Amino acid sequence: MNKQQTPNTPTEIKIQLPTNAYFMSGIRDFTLALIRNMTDFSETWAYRFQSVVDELCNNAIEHGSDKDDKILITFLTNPDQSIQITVEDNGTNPEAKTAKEVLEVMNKNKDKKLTELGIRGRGLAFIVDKWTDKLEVEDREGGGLRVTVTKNLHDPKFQTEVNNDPTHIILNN
Amino acid sequence: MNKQQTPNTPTEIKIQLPTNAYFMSGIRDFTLALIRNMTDFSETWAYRFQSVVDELCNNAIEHGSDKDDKILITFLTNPDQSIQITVEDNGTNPEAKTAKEVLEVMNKNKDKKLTELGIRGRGLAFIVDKWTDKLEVEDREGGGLRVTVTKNLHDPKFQTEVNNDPTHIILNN
Amino acid sequence: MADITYTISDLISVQSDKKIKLITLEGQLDESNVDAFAPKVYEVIEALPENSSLIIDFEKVSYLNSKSIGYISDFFTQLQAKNSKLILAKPAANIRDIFNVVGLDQVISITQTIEEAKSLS
Amino acid sequence: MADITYTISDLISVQSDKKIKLITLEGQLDESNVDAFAPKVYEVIEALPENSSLIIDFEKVSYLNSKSIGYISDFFTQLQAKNSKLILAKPAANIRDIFNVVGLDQVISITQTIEEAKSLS
Ligand SMILES: Nc1ncnc2c1ncn2[C@@H]1O[C@H](COP(=O)(O)OP(=O)(O)O)[C@@H](O)[C@H]1O
Ligand SMILES: Nc1ncnc2c1ncn2[C@@H]1O[C@H](COP(=O)(O)OP(=O)(O)O)[C@@H](O)[C@H]1O
Repeated sequence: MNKQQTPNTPTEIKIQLPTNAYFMSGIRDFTLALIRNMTDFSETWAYRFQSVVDELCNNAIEHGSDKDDKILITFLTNPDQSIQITVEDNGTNPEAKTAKEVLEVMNKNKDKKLTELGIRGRGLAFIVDKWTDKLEVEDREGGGLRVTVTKNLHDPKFQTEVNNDPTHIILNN
Repeated sequence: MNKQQTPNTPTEIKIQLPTNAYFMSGIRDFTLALIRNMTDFSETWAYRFQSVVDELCNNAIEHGSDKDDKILITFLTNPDQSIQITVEDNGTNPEAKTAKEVLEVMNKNKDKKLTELGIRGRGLAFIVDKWTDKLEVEDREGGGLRVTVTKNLHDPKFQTEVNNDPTHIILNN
Repeated sequence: MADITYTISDLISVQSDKKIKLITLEGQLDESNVDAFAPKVYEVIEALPENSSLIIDFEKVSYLNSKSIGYISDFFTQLQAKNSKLILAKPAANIRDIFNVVGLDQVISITQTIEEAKSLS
Repeated sequence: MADITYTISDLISVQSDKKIKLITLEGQLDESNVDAFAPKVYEVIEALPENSSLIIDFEKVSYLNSKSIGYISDFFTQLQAKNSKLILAKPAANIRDIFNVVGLDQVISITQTIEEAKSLS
């Protein structure tokens, strides 16, 4: 693999971020550029992952962390195959829930109608879960949660909108 | 500090990246968003840091690393004061130079006229050095280089163009 | 921090007794700003008489999160309680995609143009 | 990977004997694509007769790195050797800023419009 070429091996990018929602617009921009540039996912999916990452990070910051903590975001891409995103927090928020509790809340929210929920409770059940093929929530050894989502490129749901983005033409004459 | 507010303490963001120039457009987007959103630096400086980060990372990838390695980028912002960017590589490229050698090359290039240089040799001497107040190159203990640049917000060079960017209006009616 | 700017204006209605407010948004709505923004909309809703309409123009909104969806859904409920309507106009493809995935399109009118939004008012 | 697209066209010159080529760029020039892009420009330069001009339109370029500056400076040298000119047209503020910091503006003509670039040809 040449350092200028499309990566054809799994690649991992890690971002450690202070627990402040202030930085999320930068992370969203990065996510959009990452999906556009390093995967075969369409523009539609680049935007969807932007939402998935934003929701997971906001949860880790707000529900999982105290104010002067850090969260860790890991992007793992398997070219032509899948993207996996992991968000980890340290559970320093005194009210932080366990993995089991989070999954319970999410599953309960899934059954609710849009207007049955208050302002909150839509992130995992209505966005993250619907736009990923696999969603895992685990308790971390040292405390806190690890939320891992995976989306496969060759998923039936996805096939309908494979790369019809005409703006990505390289070196055309 | 509330998790939604402007950070008023030093904040650190770390990004670990595979050694592939392919990812740099995402890092550039992230840098632009970061400077715009978390510092008082003007739009002009947001673009300048984009260049500084891109040049430092490309050096770490191309000159400092082997192909399946990683580099580490650290952004450290001191609100209202300064931004510091550190790029570290592992020196796994067989031809990687020492800190002393890199500084020598840079200083030699500084004295050259634009057209006296070939295609290369402008990154550190003509861009990074000119757009930062402090540039440090150190040998890392385990091998490789650590390049650290600092730019102060209240620098005389900067005063002429403080925040005249009219697009950043928040919640105006 | 994400930036959101908004403009509030009155639209002329064909039925002279019907009040139509238009809120035009520009920017991004996320965790860093949505709690500061929402009260501005609640103020508008509060000041509206019964049988009014509120059109929110999303054309220049490039991002919104799940909490924003929560607020929009609550704006809808509050307007309904006043026999009033909420219409979401001109969302870009990615915003429309978010409206759809959470099922907002099943409950709230979404239009491609302001004219269309007015005609639903 | 950064995307760069380019279009090559001929401009009509007032002096009928003078050839003016225009290369219009759109996108970003960085380490991931500049080595693949530069040969296309060298081809154009090679095919040009003596006393020609090459105008590169940067209006839609949003980023370029130091190696791209290296290539532009080399394009200039190669054109000079052919008694020909290089003119960089319409750079956005951030691109102009890069041209200036490396001193490109001291050596190569930079214009605000294509008309101005033609008049310098
Ligand atoms: N990282 C986390 N740490 C602790 N609790 C979490 C975490 N992520 C989610 N939760 C819990 O799961 C609930 C549902 O999350 P979500 O669907 O994103 O909605 P919201 O964040 O709007 O409440 C949250 O209210 C919170 O109690
Ligand atoms: N991280 C690094 N590791 C090893 N050598 C480096 C590193 N960064 C810079 N160098 C050396 O310093 C030289 C000057 O760098 P620079 O001014 O950026 O120009 P260029 O990268 O175009 O050669 C490089 O050619 C390289 O030999």
